[in-house]
Amino acid sequence: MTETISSPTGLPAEAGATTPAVVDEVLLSEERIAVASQRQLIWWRFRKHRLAVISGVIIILFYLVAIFANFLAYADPTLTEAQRSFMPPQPIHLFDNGTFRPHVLGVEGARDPQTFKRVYVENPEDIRPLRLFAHGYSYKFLGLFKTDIHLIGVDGAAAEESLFLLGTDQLGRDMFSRLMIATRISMSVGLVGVVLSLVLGVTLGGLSGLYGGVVDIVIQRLIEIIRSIPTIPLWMGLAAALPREWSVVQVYFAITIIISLIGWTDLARVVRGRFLSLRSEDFVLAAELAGAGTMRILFRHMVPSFLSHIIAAMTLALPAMIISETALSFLGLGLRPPAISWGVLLQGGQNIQAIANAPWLLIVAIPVIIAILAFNFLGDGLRDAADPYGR
Amino acid sequence: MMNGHDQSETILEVKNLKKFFPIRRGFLQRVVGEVRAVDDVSFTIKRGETLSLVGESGCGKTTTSRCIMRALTPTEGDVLFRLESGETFNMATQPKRQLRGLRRHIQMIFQDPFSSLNPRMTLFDIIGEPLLVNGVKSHDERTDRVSELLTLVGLRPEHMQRFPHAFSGGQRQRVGIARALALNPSLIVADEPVSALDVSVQAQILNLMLDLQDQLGLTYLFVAHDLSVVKHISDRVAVMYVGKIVEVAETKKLFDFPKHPYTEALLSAVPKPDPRLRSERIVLEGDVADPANPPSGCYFHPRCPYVIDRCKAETPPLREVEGGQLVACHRAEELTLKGVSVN
Amino acid sequence: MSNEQHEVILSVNNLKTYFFQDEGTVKAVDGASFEVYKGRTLGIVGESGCGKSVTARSILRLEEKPGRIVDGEITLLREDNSTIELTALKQNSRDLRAIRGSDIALIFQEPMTSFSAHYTIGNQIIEMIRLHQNVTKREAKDLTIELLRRVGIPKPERRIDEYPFQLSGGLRQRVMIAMALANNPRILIADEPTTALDVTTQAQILDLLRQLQEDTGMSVILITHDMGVVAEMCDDVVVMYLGRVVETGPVDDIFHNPQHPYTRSLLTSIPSVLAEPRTKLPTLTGAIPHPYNRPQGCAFHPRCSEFMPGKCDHFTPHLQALDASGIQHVSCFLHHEPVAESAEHIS
Amino acid sequence: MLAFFIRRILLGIVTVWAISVISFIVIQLPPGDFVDAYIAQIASTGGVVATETADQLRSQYGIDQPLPVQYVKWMSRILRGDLGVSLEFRVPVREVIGDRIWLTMAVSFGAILVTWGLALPIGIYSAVKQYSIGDYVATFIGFIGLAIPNFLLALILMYFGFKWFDLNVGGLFSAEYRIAPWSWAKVWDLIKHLPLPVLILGLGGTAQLIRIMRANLLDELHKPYVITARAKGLSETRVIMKYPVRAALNPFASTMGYLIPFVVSGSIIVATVLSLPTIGPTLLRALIAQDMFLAGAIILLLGVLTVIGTILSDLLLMWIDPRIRLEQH
Repeated sequence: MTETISSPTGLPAEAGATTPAVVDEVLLSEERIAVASQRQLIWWRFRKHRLAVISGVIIILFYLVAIFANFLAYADPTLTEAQRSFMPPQPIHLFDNGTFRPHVLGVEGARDPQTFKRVYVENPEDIRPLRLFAHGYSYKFLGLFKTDIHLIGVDGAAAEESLFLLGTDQLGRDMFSRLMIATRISMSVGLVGVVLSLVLGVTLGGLSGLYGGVVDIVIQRLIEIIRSIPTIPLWMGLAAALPREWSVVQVYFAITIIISLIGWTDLARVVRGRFLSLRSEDFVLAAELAGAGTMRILFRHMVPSFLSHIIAAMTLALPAMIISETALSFLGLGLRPPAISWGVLLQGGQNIQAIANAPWLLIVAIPVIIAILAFNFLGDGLRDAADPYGR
Repeated sequence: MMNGHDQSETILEVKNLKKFFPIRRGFLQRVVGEVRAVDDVSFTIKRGETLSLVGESGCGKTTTSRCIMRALTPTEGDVLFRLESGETFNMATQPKRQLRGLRRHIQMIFQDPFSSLNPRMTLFDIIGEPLLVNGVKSHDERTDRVSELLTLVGLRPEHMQRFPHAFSGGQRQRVGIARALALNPSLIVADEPVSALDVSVQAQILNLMLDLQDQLGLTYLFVAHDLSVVKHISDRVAVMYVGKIVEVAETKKLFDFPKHPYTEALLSAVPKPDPRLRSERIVLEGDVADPANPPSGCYFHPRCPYVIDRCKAETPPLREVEGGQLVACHRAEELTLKGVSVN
Repeated sequence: MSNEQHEVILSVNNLKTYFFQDEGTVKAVDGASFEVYKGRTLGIVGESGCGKSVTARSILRLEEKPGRIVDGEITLLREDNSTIELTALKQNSRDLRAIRGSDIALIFQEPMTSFSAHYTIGNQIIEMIRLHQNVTKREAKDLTIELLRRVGIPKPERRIDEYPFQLSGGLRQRVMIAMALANNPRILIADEPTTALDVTTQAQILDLLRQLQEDTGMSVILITHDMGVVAEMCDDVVVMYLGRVVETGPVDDIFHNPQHPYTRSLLTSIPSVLAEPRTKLPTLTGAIPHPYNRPQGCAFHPRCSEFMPGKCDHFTPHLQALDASGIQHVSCFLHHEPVAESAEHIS
Repeated sequence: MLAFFIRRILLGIVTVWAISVISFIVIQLPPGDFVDAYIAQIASTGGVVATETADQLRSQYGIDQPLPVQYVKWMSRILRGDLGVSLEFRVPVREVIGDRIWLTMAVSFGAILVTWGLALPIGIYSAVKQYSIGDYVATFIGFIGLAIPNFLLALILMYFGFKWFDLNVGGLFSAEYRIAPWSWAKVWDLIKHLPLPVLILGLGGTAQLIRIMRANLLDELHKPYVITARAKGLSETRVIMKYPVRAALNPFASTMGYLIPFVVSGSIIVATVLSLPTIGPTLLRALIAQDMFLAGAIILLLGVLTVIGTILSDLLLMWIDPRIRLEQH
């Protein structure tokens, strides 16, 4: 029953002259655009979104850090040393007597006789030059071969004893090195979680949109129910119920699954919505009437039309996953030491005393915020670019 | 005006076609009624002619066409389609699997030139798709056929690598026509093919359709609300009102000497593009009846200026009156109605 | 159009409304001029993108960002015979608001979206009345019921409390008209008032408009793409193409003595119920260019059957009187020679 | 309307049921049963539980029976108001929760008010003055608000509060009222302490809602009915406030249903950071101590309250929208 009469252009008269769709049409005469595929159009449109492009670069950097975490870390992140408890971040000196020679100064610790707090004093005589590709603790590079080369180190001394770029925590572990390793875990938790929720979301959303009827109603109600449940207490309960004796890897995957159990609903809604709107598109009916089979209609016509939307929705879902992991671990219910994640690191700064004594423990918050912001901007940019034909 | 084809051969016969949509209400989504979108429609189309299905929004003309294409499954009735070989199939009851083989003979042209072309495919892919899925696997063969089709509809074959966004509404509609022609169908269902186009482009598409019909011996079922467009393309016209056909006649007869009061009102309501022809019009009272809750008797009786008591009680059947016109009106013989002839 | 015969109530002179976008400027209306006479219906006709709707909105200064009136005058003759220049007023200023809905009222194509779904039709009409007339709520309500009755709404005292989505398309457009008439406007701008309606409903609405005009003596600006509606309804016609007026004149001259090739092809290439069945129409080649890609010189020249190379593609024609009577105006080099100053339009 | 109502209530009941099952799973998941945990608990404080007592406890709580039976028993006790006994505190759960549930509701409700109070005007401003400096500032702050998880915000504010004002941010009562019985003075003390946690909690949702409001309103601002309103001669403020804002409010209000779970969830973490005497820290403590009866009861309680809140807001929404109110779907 689509017998509505539309204006000759399908647009509300000339008001449509200002919509992007028409602007696209403007460039019709250009051959380059005429033969541009959808991917190219999306890329051209995305490129205009400056903030999203910058965010994309930032996120690539984050993932590079995650991949090369051990190379970037210069100290063994699990090495404890009571003598170095709560060291403040250490400045890098670039010049030594006027010549460019980046170095740090040796630090000597002592206990304040009145407050009993440990205080650290730089020794200006004890110059420790920085160098690139130094030897340090050994690790497996990309899990492939053993090496002990790290991006930076100190000439003539162990990095563990000399470098404290972001200070140390209560147990004297180097925060910079820990942050590098934590980035690997936190960024990958999000990714794995999103992939899991994608599988759930696309399957259920797809079923819902494709079949409709009872299947659709049941899945829709399920989504509604999950969305009206306060998620964090449930996660907390499920996470707390994980057996204590589980290994880091087991807990890691369990947490990822718990997080993705909640996150799939948004993706399912996006997928279902796209399916429903595509199902009523004339070009889908045209393909059916031409004799195309269900699989061809699905994969040649429908999936390409919402792939870009799904990528955008995934990008927007990632930060929520990262926040969830961070929050759970922060509360002591998610990843547990010896695992290192942003949330685990932040746990050190959970109470006011810790923050008052060692405010640098909160530095971890900065990469968390930057990553979440970048994902949001990137997701926004992708979403805007996802439909290059405008609507 | 049968375009030189055998006048007697029927290509499509629609018999007592019904399509009701259930109305669901309440918590349990119980069926509380039905919209009688198509309510006992019968007509035939002869090979090589153009039959137009005309009516106002909601009259069921689009639903009828979708049932013929079997994009919707009819509630009741038959859609008998006859191949050139003489074999006859019932589209309404054909199992889905056999439907695929049959559909190449009936193709469709859509109203919206924007949503009917997949924006993510090139013209080659769009027009070549029916070929590909019907067994033309050779890329070269498809290239040849697509360029032939593009030339046929007045587009340049060298544009086949372009995407739909590079074309204007009229050009896109040509692409849609090319796609419909790809499999050499014998019947084309055109659902409001020009109503989304600018008025100056409409004539281009209508002319193209007339040319193609002559060239390829096509049969058209042309669904439209615009009587001027209908007059230009049709051999015969069927007028629908609230799910029923009220009149079928040859175009000239229908426009000059309508036999049904609704046809008369419809013709009278069309603004004539000549200020010297301003005249008193028949203006119908009220709104089109609700197909979920149609009036008794003749569905048109509450708005009909010639209503008599019988119309309120008795549903008039579609019957033949003098000159071969089919009319569903009790008073068809006694009324002299006004058409739109210039003279 | 002879100025002696009819009193000009609104004159639009060289109106230019441009849309400034990142990608460039769309000259939606690019120098439109015409006059509206007291008690007569002016039809503005053209295809999509010709700028007719933007013109209508510009008169009430309802152009929206990124659109802006960059040039031209819109002069309104007020009830006390004073004139007011609308382009000189600030958008949404008090003076302008006093004119909107009171001197000039507007109705739109889509009566569904032209009403807010969140308020009853009564609420929306009463608001209009009380904005311009000093009446109590009670009086406004009575006036509203009266208005609804006048436009042929059955049981107006009940309908007044209904929401727009409860009415059929035809009734909604009647309510829209009732609202426009609430303050007895002297000019009614109807922007494609029947395009979204079925043909029998269209006939009802056109009849209603004509009858109301007879009763009130208001002027009507009827914007449409349908030459049939123009022929049935209008006294004077303005034909627009790509933001410019190509021809103006009384309706009979436009239909029976069209001078601009575009007007002629509009009349011959458009399907008509009066034609012989299954006859081919002469067609206009090509499609309307986007205002962005406006062709140089006369914007119509790439589609024109009487294109004169070196003239039409180099100089911009201006609207000029066809003959000494000054009744019909046309903008075409078939009727007047290019003047040197028009060369400056080429950049 | 009625069908909507019934469907909504039924959906709420199913949701509560789902929550109860998950809560029960949470109670059941840790290895060993409640009695084992109880014995371990007693043993850790030097006590001994006789085998008979243990068996008696087991049969009293039906632990020896299959899980579905246990679930039914647990539910039927809860329906009678018996939430069980906290292992850690060895008092009925009901007593442990006590005032905390009301304080949780007060904080959450306050947070929702803050969210609305900020998001609505800022969203409207941002949309009406699209691409103005104010819009950019609001959008930027909105993004920051979105990016900082509220527990981080609490941490950061706590740090600055400490550093600049030497202020110990946290708690809902001054020391002298912490364990005092309820009095007007105590209420006033509470009101004085509420703004900061409420603000922190509210800001996260605000950023999201500003974006929703802005987007909705931008959609509405160019609809024909807005031009109709302008063409009437209405002033710009009235045009916008009466028409598009009213229309944009609907989708905006419907987000409230999801705002409640969001706020309740967030409040748990924020309350832990700020050590508020609400239910959050209790839940956390119970979970860490594997005091599962207490944890399960709290999760169930929070779930039920949320569902009730969501139903109420949905019903309000239905009643506001004339299209839903008048059509008998």
